[in-house]
Amino acid sequence: MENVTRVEIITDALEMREVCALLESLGVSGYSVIRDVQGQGERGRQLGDELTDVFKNSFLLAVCEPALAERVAEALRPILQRRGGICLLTPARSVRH
Amino acid sequence: MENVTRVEIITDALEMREVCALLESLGVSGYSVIRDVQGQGERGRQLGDELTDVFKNSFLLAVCEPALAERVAEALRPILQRRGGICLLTPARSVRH
Amino acid sequence: MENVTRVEIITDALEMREVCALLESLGVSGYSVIRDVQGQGERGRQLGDELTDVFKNSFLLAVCEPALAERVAEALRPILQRRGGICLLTPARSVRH
Amino acid sequence: MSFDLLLTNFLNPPILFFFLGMAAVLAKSDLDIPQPLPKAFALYLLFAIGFKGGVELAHGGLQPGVLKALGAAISLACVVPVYAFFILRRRLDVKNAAAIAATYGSVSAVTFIAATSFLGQLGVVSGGYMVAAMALMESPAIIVGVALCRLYSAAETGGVAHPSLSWSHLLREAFFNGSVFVLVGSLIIGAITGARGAQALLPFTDGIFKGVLCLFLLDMGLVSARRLAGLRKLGAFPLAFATLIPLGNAALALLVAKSLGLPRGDAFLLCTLSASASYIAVPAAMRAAIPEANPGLYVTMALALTFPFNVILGFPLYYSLIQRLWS
Amino acid sequence: MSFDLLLTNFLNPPILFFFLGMAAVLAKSDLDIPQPLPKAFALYLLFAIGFKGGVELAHGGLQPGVLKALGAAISLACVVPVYAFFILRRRLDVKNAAAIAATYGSVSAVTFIAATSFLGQLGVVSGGYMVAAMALMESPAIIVGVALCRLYSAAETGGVAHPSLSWSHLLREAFFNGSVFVLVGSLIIGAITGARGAQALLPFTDGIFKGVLCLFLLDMGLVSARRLAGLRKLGAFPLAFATLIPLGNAALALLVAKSLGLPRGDAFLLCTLSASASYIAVPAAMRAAIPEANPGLYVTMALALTFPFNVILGFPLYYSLIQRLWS
Amino acid sequence: MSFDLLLTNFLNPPILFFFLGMAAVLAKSDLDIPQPLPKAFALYLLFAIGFKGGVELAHGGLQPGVLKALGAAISLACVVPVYAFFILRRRLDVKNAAAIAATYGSVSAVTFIAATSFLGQLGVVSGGYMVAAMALMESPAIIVGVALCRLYSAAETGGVAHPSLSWSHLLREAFFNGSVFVLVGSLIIGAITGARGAQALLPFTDGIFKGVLCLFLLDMGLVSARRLAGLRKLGAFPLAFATLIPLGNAALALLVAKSLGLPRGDAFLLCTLSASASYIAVPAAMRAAIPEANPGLYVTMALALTFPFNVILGFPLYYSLIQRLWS
Ligand SMILES: Nc1ncnc2c1ncn2[C@@H]1O[C@H](COP(=O)(O)O)[C@@H](O)[C@H]1O
Ligand SMILES: Nc1ncnc2c1ncn2[C@@H]1O[C@H](COP(=O)(O)O)[C@@H](O)[C@H]1O
Ligand SMILES: Nc1ncnc2c1ncn2[C@@H]1O[C@H](COP(=O)(O)O)[C@@H](O)[C@H]1O
Ligand code: NA
Ligand code: NA
Ligand code: NA
Repeated sequence: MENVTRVEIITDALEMREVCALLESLGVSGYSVIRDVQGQGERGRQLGDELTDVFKNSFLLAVCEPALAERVAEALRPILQRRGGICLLTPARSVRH
Repeated sequence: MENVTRVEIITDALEMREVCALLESLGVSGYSVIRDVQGQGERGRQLGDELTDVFKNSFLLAVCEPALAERVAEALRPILQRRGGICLLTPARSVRH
Repeated sequence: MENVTRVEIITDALEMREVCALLESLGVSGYSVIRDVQGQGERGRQLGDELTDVFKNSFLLAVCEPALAERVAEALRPILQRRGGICLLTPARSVRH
Repeated sequence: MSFDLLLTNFLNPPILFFFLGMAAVLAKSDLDIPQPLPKAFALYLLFAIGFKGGVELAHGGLQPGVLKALGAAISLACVVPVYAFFILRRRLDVKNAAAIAATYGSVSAVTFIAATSFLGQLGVVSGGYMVAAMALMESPAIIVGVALCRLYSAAETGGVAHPSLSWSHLLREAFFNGSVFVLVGSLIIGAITGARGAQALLPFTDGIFKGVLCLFLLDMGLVSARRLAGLRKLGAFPLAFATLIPLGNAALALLVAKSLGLPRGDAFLLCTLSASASYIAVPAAMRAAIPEANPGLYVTMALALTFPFNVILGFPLYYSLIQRLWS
Repeated sequence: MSFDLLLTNFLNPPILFFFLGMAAVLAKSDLDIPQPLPKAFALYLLFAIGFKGGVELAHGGLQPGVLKALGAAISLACVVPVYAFFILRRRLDVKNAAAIAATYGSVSAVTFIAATSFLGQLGVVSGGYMVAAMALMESPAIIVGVALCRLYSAAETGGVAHPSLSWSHLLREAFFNGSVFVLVGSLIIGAITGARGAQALLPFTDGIFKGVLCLFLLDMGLVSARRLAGLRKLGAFPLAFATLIPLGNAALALLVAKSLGLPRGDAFLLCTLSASASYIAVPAAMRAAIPEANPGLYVTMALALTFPFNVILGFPLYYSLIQRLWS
Repeated sequence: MSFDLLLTNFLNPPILFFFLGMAAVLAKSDLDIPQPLPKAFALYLLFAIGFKGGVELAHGGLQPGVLKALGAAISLACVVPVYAFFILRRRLDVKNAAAIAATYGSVSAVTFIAATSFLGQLGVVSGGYMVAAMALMESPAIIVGVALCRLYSAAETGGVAHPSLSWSHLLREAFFNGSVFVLVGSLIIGAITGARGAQALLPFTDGIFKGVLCLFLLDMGLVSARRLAGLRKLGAFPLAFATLIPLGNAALALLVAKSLGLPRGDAFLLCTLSASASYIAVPAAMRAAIPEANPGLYVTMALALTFPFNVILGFPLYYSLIQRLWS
């Protein structure tokens, strides 16, 4: 098993495409996305009930080596500032194929 | 980056409104919810295939400071006892805007 | 509160039934599943837009005692090899009813 | 029960699709109708049946006969949970007995819709006010069930009562439950709109109705067959209750209908309403009001036993009784 | 405004279902129409209205009158955001002013559809080319709004500009937004197909149209009532703007329509288009192009105020004005 | 291939909506039809086509001609994967060759439905039993493909075989796959119900059919265009195979149809069935039975190449051949 860092990102659903592009540009090789997430935060309630996904969040989990995870977190800061949301780093161990 | 605690709560979907109210009353400032979660536990299988969401779970993630997280976990105990489910605390580091 | 291990599994949606059966056979007493997860990995992009859920992942979270978690991770290896995906172990503390 | 009626029922496409759904689960097919599609079908059916009922109600007016029938419907919905509760108490604790009693006192909208489809096969008419009767039967049993629960569980336990639901919250759960709201709202809108305005909605509310019902019952077949495995764990008493109490409730409703002189179609609908068990409005309310009661018990009984029982055997049985009593 | 028109509007089932949705939220019912069902209704409505508009357009042809009307529509969509911006600038910062200006310059397809349903109640006809007018009015305001934003925010801040959206990306957001794409695509396909080919689609595009509209407006009622609570936080200026600017935009459109000699039905539709505010095409584009603007402001205003205002009071008001001016 | 046929095909709204979907992806529009809506459309289409086929089958009866045609259909479904496998083996490993062979031996229900819509445009009738033919062609190729895989991969590897799927499990995957189940179930229910009972379902199964087909093909356009980018990675051989093998399979089916003396419409449908490749029933079965095969290969070929190829060029081509051979 490998020591890895779980990077969790919750932000505006419409921003996720850009977040994925950012991750890929930083060399993250894999990630998983849950598209429909509701939430509460500084920007108020996100009910996800709008036709355009303006009040909806998405959740992304990327597992990568610890050093890369730090870089990802740093690079996300401007996006989180602009659009809101949160990024979490947690150490974990992983099994891959 | 801040040291925080991830609080994860999985419980009956119909209970989530109450859980959110509880969190807010305790001073949790943000959380995210995934509404449709299936599960298996003591109360049997929750397939989420019912019209009323009686056999469905939801998932909530709240990131907060460690001390608050402990209070949240304690306050949740009666709800979990009545309705089933689980609450997890994990230490993590977070980036916010 | 108990010390536990969070076991997270992301793999092909069509494989989840088998993964659940495996977990139950190993004595895991509870788990939660999020069915619709998109992803990017070695096997390319999984958009979840196909009628048959061939390009879709699911996410499973099982909370169990640390020793059992290790056994689960080991037992999952062949499935992850065949179908792709990832398994993560993270230590946490849990409240149950 | 005449073989003809059984056959008429079996050859009705919605019932056949219900069987198809059950067959899919038994054959271990991976057939699945993911949420929220079944919710969409249910929303549509409640909308259509409510709206059409409202239009007919406006057309027919609130004649004395109608008011009597509505009164009878409410009375049934209040009386059934009471005797059901005392029967159930012989074997079950107060909370579960109360929740199951509420389930059987209330009604199943889908059973009602399937029953109108059965009447349609036979060419028998029924009054639009029966939709109002159904709507009125949804909620009272919830109140009765919770009242019984509170009355008797105070006695049972000394009671480390957890903060219990306020009555105002409970009334909201009972009367403003989402599906009750759509049904009653559509009924009222239909009554306001009237026949002329309803014309433009006909292809939607009538044209595609039976087709959507087929798809919905396909899903019901899947869902109830999935619950069949859980039946064994329930024990003999709940099984017996779930198949016998509909007969009792149907019989009671028949007597009431006969004594009021309701026409055949309406008598049949009242009878199936009384025999049916709620798995939409009641479970949601019970989870909130009596959280200690086991939904694995009251939902499974209603969904995996009483619904198929009524739809497959109940309809021809009840109608054959009506044929005898009414002729 | 004549009482008759108000009543005609209120008794239209889609409007009644809009009220029902609002009532459900106010009564704290748990009624919910989960996504993606509302998206399905919207997809259907855009498809049907676009396709039918295209068929009629092909039938009527692009006569000079039609071209004039289309030109007027585009002009309105370009002019409205400009004056709206300067009104808004008196109280709001550049970014929010620009986003709201774009919102009110663009149009609401659902308001348009509800307006055609209102005309249907009155038995007034309208031209298929008005759908094309609507489609043409969706995007220009987005461009105008962003241009105003860039022009004036360069002046306002010295500007630690974050990497701003390229114009090509912006044009794509404006013109290839999913709902605009379906609407315009269906319009073109309808025009290609023509009346003969459209026949086979009639039960879909016409038959069930009003029913789906009812369900969609039921959801709109839910969604906009949920936002009502947030209105208080917005302050008096946005509230006033959201209910007064539609009147100004409607008046302007009426003048234009009158001067072009548009028939009543078309004048009414142009007027409601101008009065309406976008909450589908614009919000998606604004999130990308002006991320600092607050959607809690521009979406809430359009959805919780301007939409209900137009649909409930605006329709009868605008039409009564037309009745006077056109007679 | 006559230009007229090409045009007739292109002007069919469902095909135009397929193009619209592809255009949306190419124009980088954010248009998206989120699951489970496409699943709902597919469920509806399988339900409607199955039910209507069953009704017609009951009406026409199982005449000797019908039985011959059904036999031919099954034979094609068994023979095609065998020769496809050996062609594919020249460049691909056993597992991928077997999975692709199964894909092309089986059929695409959506292609079939689009083909019936094409016939409708031309005013050519076809027999309801062809739906049964389609249903019978879904599963055999799965069995043949897996059998070939097991036969030849034992030879290829010494084989650290992982626990392979039991045959009983495999048969279940092949015959009780959800979409096959709905199709066959609806066919049987249609046959039981017969013409009289089907009347009440007509507005659902017929009225809105073409409209739903348009929306479904809009989504198919999106989905297949998204896969186009992945085509380049596949290499020349799969590309060539995916566009050439349909021609071979169609030619074979034409010969068979001609020798059996099938009427034009039925010959055309048999031909498109044979030319089509499965992306519903087969992928699900292959993921379970041959997990090492790459769905990025067999699904992408079927979805992004063979489906558009058949629907855009194949239909007019095959039909023009029939016009020559049958006259
Ligand atoms: N403390 C938190 N814990 C979990 N999720 C959060 C937290 N804060 C924000 N979020 C998520 O991020 C979204 C945007 O946050 P904000 O920008 O604070 O409104 C919220 O709607 C939540 O889904
Ligand atoms: N050990 C566990 N790991 C993950 N999820 C669990 C676990 N136990 C329970 N759950 C979730 O909580 C729900 C209710 O649990 P229970 O009350 O044990 O039936 C289950 O349906 C699961 O979704
Ligand atoms: N590093 C990762 N972090 C998060 N999820 C991953 C990662 N790698 C793979 N996955 C998930 O597992 C699925 C299958 O992975 P793969 O077998 O690498 O294609 C992907 O589509 C993702 O959803
Ligand atoms: Na009852
Ligand atoms: Na406007
Ligand atoms: Na084929």
